Amino acid sequence: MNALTPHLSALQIILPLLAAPLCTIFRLPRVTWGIAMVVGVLCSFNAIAILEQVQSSGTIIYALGGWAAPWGIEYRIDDANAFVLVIISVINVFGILYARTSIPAELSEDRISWLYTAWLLCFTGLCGITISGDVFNVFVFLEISSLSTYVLVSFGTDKRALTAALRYLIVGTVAATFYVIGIGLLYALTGTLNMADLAQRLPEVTAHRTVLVAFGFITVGLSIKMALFPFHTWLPNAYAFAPNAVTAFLAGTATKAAIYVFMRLVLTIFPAGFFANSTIAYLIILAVGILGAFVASTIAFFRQDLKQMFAWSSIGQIGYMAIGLGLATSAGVAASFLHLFNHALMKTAVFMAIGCLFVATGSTTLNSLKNAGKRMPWTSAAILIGGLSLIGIPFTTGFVSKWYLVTAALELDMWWLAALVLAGSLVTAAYVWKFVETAYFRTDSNTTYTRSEAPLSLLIPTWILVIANIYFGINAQFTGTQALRAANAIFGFSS
Amino acid sequence: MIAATLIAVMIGMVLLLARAFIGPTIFDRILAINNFGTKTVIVLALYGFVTERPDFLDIALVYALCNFIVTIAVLKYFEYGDLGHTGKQPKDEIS
Amino acid sequence: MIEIVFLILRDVCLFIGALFVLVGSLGVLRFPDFFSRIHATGITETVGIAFIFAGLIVEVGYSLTSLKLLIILVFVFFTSPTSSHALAKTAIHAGLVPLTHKGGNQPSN
Amino acid sequence: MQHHLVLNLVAKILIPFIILFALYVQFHGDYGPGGGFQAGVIFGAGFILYGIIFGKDLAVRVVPLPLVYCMTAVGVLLYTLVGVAGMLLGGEFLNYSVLLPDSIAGQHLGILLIELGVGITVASVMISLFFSYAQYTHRDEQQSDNQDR
Amino acid sequence: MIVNIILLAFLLTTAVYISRITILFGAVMIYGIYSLLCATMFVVLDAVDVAFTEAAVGTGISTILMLSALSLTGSRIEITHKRKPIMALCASLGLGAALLWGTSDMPHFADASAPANLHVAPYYLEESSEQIGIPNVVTSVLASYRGYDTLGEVVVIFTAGIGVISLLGRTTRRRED
Amino acid sequence: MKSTLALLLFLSIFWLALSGHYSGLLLGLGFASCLWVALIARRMDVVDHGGLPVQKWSLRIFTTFFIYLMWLGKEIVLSSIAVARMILSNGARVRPEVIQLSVEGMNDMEKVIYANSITLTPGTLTVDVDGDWLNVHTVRGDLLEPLKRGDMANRVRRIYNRSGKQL
Amino acid sequence: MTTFLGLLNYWVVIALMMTGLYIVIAASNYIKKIIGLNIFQTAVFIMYISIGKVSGGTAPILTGQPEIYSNPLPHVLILTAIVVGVATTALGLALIVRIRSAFGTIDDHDVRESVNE
Amino acid sequence: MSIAQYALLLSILVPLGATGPISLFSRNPNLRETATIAASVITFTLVAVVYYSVKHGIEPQLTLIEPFAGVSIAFRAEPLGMLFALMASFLWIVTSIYSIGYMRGHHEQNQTRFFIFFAVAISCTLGAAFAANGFTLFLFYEALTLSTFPLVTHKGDDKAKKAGRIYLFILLGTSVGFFLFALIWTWHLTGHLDFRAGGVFDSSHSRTVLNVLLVLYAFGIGKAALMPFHRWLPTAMVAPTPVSALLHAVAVVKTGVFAILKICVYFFGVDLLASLGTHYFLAYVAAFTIIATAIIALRKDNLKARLAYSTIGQLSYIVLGTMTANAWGIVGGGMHMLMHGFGKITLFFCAGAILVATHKTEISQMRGIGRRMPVTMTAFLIGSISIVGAPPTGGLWSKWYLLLGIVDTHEWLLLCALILGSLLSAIYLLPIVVQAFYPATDNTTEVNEAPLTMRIALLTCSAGCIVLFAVPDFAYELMSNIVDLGQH
Ligand code: NA
Ligand code: NA
Repeated sequence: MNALTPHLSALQIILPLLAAPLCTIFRLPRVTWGIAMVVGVLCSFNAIAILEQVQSSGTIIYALGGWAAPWGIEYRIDDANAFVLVIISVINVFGILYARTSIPAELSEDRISWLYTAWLLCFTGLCGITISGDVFNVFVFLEISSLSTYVLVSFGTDKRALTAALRYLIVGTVAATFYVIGIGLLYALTGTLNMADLAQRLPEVTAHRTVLVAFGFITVGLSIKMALFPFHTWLPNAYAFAPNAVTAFLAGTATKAAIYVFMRLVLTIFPAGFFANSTIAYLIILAVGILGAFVASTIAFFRQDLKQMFAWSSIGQIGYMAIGLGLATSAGVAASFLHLFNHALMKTAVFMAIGCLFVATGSTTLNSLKNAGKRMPWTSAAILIGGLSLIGIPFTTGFVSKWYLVTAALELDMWWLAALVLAGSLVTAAYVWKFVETAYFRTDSNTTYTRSEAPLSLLIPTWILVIANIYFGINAQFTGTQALRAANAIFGFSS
Repeated sequence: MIAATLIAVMIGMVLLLARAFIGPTIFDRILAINNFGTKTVIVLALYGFVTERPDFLDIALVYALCNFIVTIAVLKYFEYGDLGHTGKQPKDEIS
Repeated sequence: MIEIVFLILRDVCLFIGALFVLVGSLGVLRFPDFFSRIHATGITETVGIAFIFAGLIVEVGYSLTSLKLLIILVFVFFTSPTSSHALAKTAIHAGLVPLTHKGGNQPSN
Repeated sequence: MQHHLVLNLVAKILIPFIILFALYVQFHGDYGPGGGFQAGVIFGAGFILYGIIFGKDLAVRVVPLPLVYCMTAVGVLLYTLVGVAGMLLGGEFLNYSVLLPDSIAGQHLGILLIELGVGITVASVMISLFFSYAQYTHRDEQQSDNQDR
Repeated sequence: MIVNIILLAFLLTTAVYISRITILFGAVMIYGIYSLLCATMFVVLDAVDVAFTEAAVGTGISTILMLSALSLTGSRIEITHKRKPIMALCASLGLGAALLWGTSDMPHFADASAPANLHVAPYYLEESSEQIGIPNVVTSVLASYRGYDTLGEVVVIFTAGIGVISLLGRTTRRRED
Repeated sequence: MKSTLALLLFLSIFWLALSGHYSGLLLGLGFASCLWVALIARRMDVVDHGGLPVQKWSLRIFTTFFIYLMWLGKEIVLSSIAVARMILSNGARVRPEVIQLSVEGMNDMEKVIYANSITLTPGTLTVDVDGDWLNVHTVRGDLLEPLKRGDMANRVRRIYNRSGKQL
Repeated sequence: MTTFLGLLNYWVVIALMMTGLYIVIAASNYIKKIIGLNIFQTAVFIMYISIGKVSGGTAPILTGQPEIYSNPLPHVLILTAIVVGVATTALGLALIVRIRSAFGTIDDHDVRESVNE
Repeated sequence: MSIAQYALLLSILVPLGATGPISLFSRNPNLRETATIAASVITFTLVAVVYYSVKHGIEPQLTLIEPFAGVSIAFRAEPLGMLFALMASFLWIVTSIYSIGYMRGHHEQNQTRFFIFFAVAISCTLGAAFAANGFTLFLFYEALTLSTFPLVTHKGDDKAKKAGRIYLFILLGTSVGFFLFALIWTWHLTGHLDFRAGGVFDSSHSRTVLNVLLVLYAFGIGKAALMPFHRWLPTAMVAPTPVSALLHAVAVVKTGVFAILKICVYFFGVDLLASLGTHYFLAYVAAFTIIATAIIALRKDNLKARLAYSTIGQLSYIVLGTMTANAWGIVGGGMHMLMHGFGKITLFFCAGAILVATHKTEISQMRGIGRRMPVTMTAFLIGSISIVGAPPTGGLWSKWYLLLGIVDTHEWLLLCALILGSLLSAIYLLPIVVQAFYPATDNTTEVNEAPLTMRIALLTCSAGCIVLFAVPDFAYELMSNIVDLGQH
């Protein structure tokens, strides 16, 4: 174990990267699932070990190929990305655990191995994005995750999964290209691609208009990737038509990694003064976040399909994360990180529960939910708790997020923003309550209900997350501390 | 002289491009494009000499290769509407 | 002395080649129908490229580069008539009728 | 295009040379333009030419599909394992200097191997792309329109 | 320089032509030319490796793939629906304006003293032969200094491969509903 | 087998011509590559059935072939000039024609050489090889005269048929 | 004039990007969208390579003589980007083929109509 | 942990725990209702134990967890909460007894669900009553909203659902939009949310911010139904009568005014409050609410609707008392919470009894009903008097202290509003009774009372009104502990 200690960060990539091709070679569904599961668990422990290592001995710097940055590519893991890494890895494990029963319900035997290959690749990509200390390398791994996401989405049973995947592909590629343009311009000005090096060299060239344009391109590119309103168009259908396990996995991981990168680039690399003092820039992000939170939640209210509804909800929640980011203070970013964690927990749980519903009823529309409260109490309760968490009801993680976000806004005396954030909860409440009414109160007294609860193998991962959702809602010490540390790390590469 | 030849070939490319745009039939376009490819091979060979690094002829060779393969692919596409078609009989009608 | 001869030889080759390439290209633009245009492209792909490459070979003399130029030339000689032929064959098959002096028309796109 | 005598014969002559050219590109990436990726593409293109002219059924007989699928994975594995080897021999992931006692020789070996990995994956992906497209038929026109909106 | 300018003119012409053409097949073919021109452009800009790749990929594989797709989707499709391009026009003008504004401040083309050519790159050119020992610096950067990126690149290709296989391959027998 | 070995030889020459680096490693890799390609070629069945009809090849064929190429080169240049003049005269003298030429008695290789030679020569173009007939398109009738006379066909036949074999 | 020549490459690249993006958004046909995407990406490739060009330089393949070489780093980056591009194209086209199977069309407009979006 | 601490914790947990047996006995109504009543009695006993401790000067407290720095879930039995807890837990017993008769007599659906959520609501109410800080108060406040939602929509028809939506939207909306906002702001200013005698703010805090905060709290606590956030209460009338009793008398609205009282007393402190200025504004809003609702109530023919508007008005008395920002006003407010609880529950029980016995809901139909249901209508009379604030009912005392408080402010308009409001309440309540004892239009004279359990309950409550007239001391004592009466 000691011999591995310096290589933990590399292992996080190596393990899934070795596993993915193995899945192509051993093309038996069970075997591939097993591989994915084992690797998922190992990566989770690995990620936790990385987090511990970061906290005990500071930023991990790992020069790949033995070439020191800026000549080579390095991993640079501090509190911020270690935290995100843990989120992604842990959600991944639950996703795979859930997929074991969920996926065969939607996919034919012979396609399952491809799914797990793509899944592992997606996971690799997300980890790669998160731990990389090189902006171009981020692009490469962003594309690994994106391409595999397109594949994963296309596995959906509905034919609209195909169009969703294609539209995502087109938009996603434009986004990636924007990002590449942005870092290209930065490279033209500084001659480096290493994040730390960029952070050092950029202050010298901020006089160039090019920096601002680069900033714009990176922002737009990553906004698309993280589905920030109004660049969210790809997300609702992609989430709605992907296989349920995939939706759950993506909802908890994909946009999270993108948000992390966004924060890392926008707040770490650009000179401290550049962003915070560019009032307009951060006001735009704030405005976009607020607008997104409201508009997306409103649209969610009018959706008849649960997956669509909660996909739109994700866009709204990303808006909240953008708000925290737009505050550009450590409290604000901490709130974003916290919400990132919390949202991963709750959205994954909700989508898993929706998947349970699909397994039991074959549909995810609101209509199919009638009496679900009686027929499938556990499933409905999971969605309910997730929904309450989205609203920000006390005793759920969502409450903690809102608390931090409002505090961060108040810290800057932006009481109007705080009020808006809380008002946003009401819009959320509206669509969550639409679910509650259908599931619990649209009872048909004439029919008798047969209990048709989803299998335990689906409920267990779902409920672990639900319970975690409540646990971290009650005990926010751990997450709060981590988020604050992460935020501080974002504001500088100091360990 | 090499440079002049280079320019001459490029002027030829302009003419071909015009044909590729005009058409009128698809085959005119294919023809123009195929010939454009050949001219690009010439351009590359000449450019290597202009810049005094003529050792990159591999690229020209790749161009020639791709040009050929693509032309064949296009033709197969036209004849069968399917690149992997095995049948001895071409497709009767072009849809 | 010999160098000047080679230089002249090179330039002449290149000049002829360039001329043929230009004329061939012009032909592609000027000739009335698809099949006659194939003939025009043939000029570029045979004499045009041959003279230009000959000029280049004269320039470098005996070396691997010459050999490579030769390989490309051979490759083009192999593939160019083949593609032209295949193109014509496919065009005929697609219903394109060669314009002959006896009459006949070509369907447009 | 087997009825196509000229094409048929010319292709038969050219294909081995195209493939050899691909391998040349593979192994001369150190000295000139080229490398594993380009080689893989050219190799794939040569094979695709074969598939186009002689049809996919013959092409499948040359390389069975499962093998191609495996090879896509083998390239990635090779690359990664070279990296891991560097790790096991005391360097960082993908550090080739430690592969051999002499660091430059190690670099050479590492580059050779990873380029090979790249070539294998790219070539087999190209081939499997071709096969995938070539074999596809619209067999599922009425595919799952069963979802209620 | 002249070659450079001519090529740029070519590129622009072909690109604009593609945006106007309504015959899909024509678009694919002209894209082949565009790609060829790009590759030539790369040679002119000293990026021989890139040119090599672009030639093989853009002209070769991409075109073949597009033809394959065309053949499977119905050949010679005339594009009938033209969406109102106002949105597109705005987006592309916005992009253009932003970039024009931004690049007007950039180090000039081919400027040897541009930061990009002074900071990391010289190290490769100076140290490569000693540290890696091969003449092609692009290869040494690609395979060694930034070998991790290349690993990612292979994985990308692998991903696309398994994606296409899973979407189109014969192994794909969809469920009968 | 013989043809495979011949192919291997050609491949090796090709490699050496391309490579330019004759270190042990690269030569070894080169030889392995050639061997492997030869094996693939066998597997693809592109060696024996027409690909390289090497049984009939001999040194003499090389010389006859070379002589043929010289002659073909001359023809090509001559007809190029003719076509070029047509182009420069604004295509006024373009009088396209299609005729059929008999290739009876030629083997596949000869047919292909003949057809491609016709196509290589500007002004004439093999449109189709249909059994024992070639459909040839010309841009102007008089360019077909040498073909009608059978000059080229005879020369193509001579590459192989000196030995008197007729397949 | 120096400004003109010094920025011409970038300007043309920008024009190419604009064209590409325009096609991506304006085209209704999926294959054409993909072509537009490719044009857009290729334009970015040229931008990078232009950034790395050094006047009087040659390809960064060491000849042993003292020479000016162009910057190899953008080349490496773009090699990767090209690969990513072709991977995306391949996947996109495969999706298009499947869409044709499922919807009977590869036109975004028709697809939207058929599902009443 | 002391016995009082245990009692405090258990008083919250017992109702919650009772849901287990209740749901277990869903097939056996007798056992189920026995469980309910047993739980309510035990709870009241526990609260009494806590009261005993408080009375002897020991305020039991305990902290459970601390999710954020300075923010914990903690309980403390201080006098104001004690008063509220006593009232709520006692009224639960009565309501449970009443519910048995009502639910059976009215053949309601989903009775088990009703009893379960009722118990949960009581648990939340007690949690709020014993909350030691704003955070805990908020938690139970929200939980109460959610747990009463199924009760409001109990009928399950469209009207009920619409009512439920309005109920949730206003209560959640105000609480999240204003209340939580104000809490976080408070936390941001002070670093904690503990209720402290004399308040947590001091002169270092900006006056403007404090004014804004006060307004946010006042409107954020939507359960206090201060206009314009009162709409939920009348619409929630679709719920079964015991639920209305719960809403109007026991738990929901009382939690609202209780929260306002508590926040004014323990966050702002009386002195600070008096110096803010906004409290006058809020007092006028309350006064306006009193008059406006009284006028609306007059025009309502539906009995429950009239009672609902009456409730809104009466709640505003409490708010008004609080916003006088002096000791008398606050004492009056606290006591009015208790008095109105007893009075209003009597009235609702009566309305329910009338409904069960005669299926009548409109006041115009109730002519002569007193002859058929003399017990019920007598109780109704007592309840009405208590609401008006006349002897011999407890309502007198609370109105009296409110009057004192208002007089202290020298705001004569407020005084007029108080008096006018009482007058109007007499006008809209008493004629019902008078009319009821008129000869009925159909001349039926046979006595046809509601089920026994219902009668027991409403008699108990009306008796309570009178008892409170006789022994208001305990309430006064409790209230006087939290404000310094000496200064006046
Ligand atoms: Na290379
Ligand atoms: Na010809």
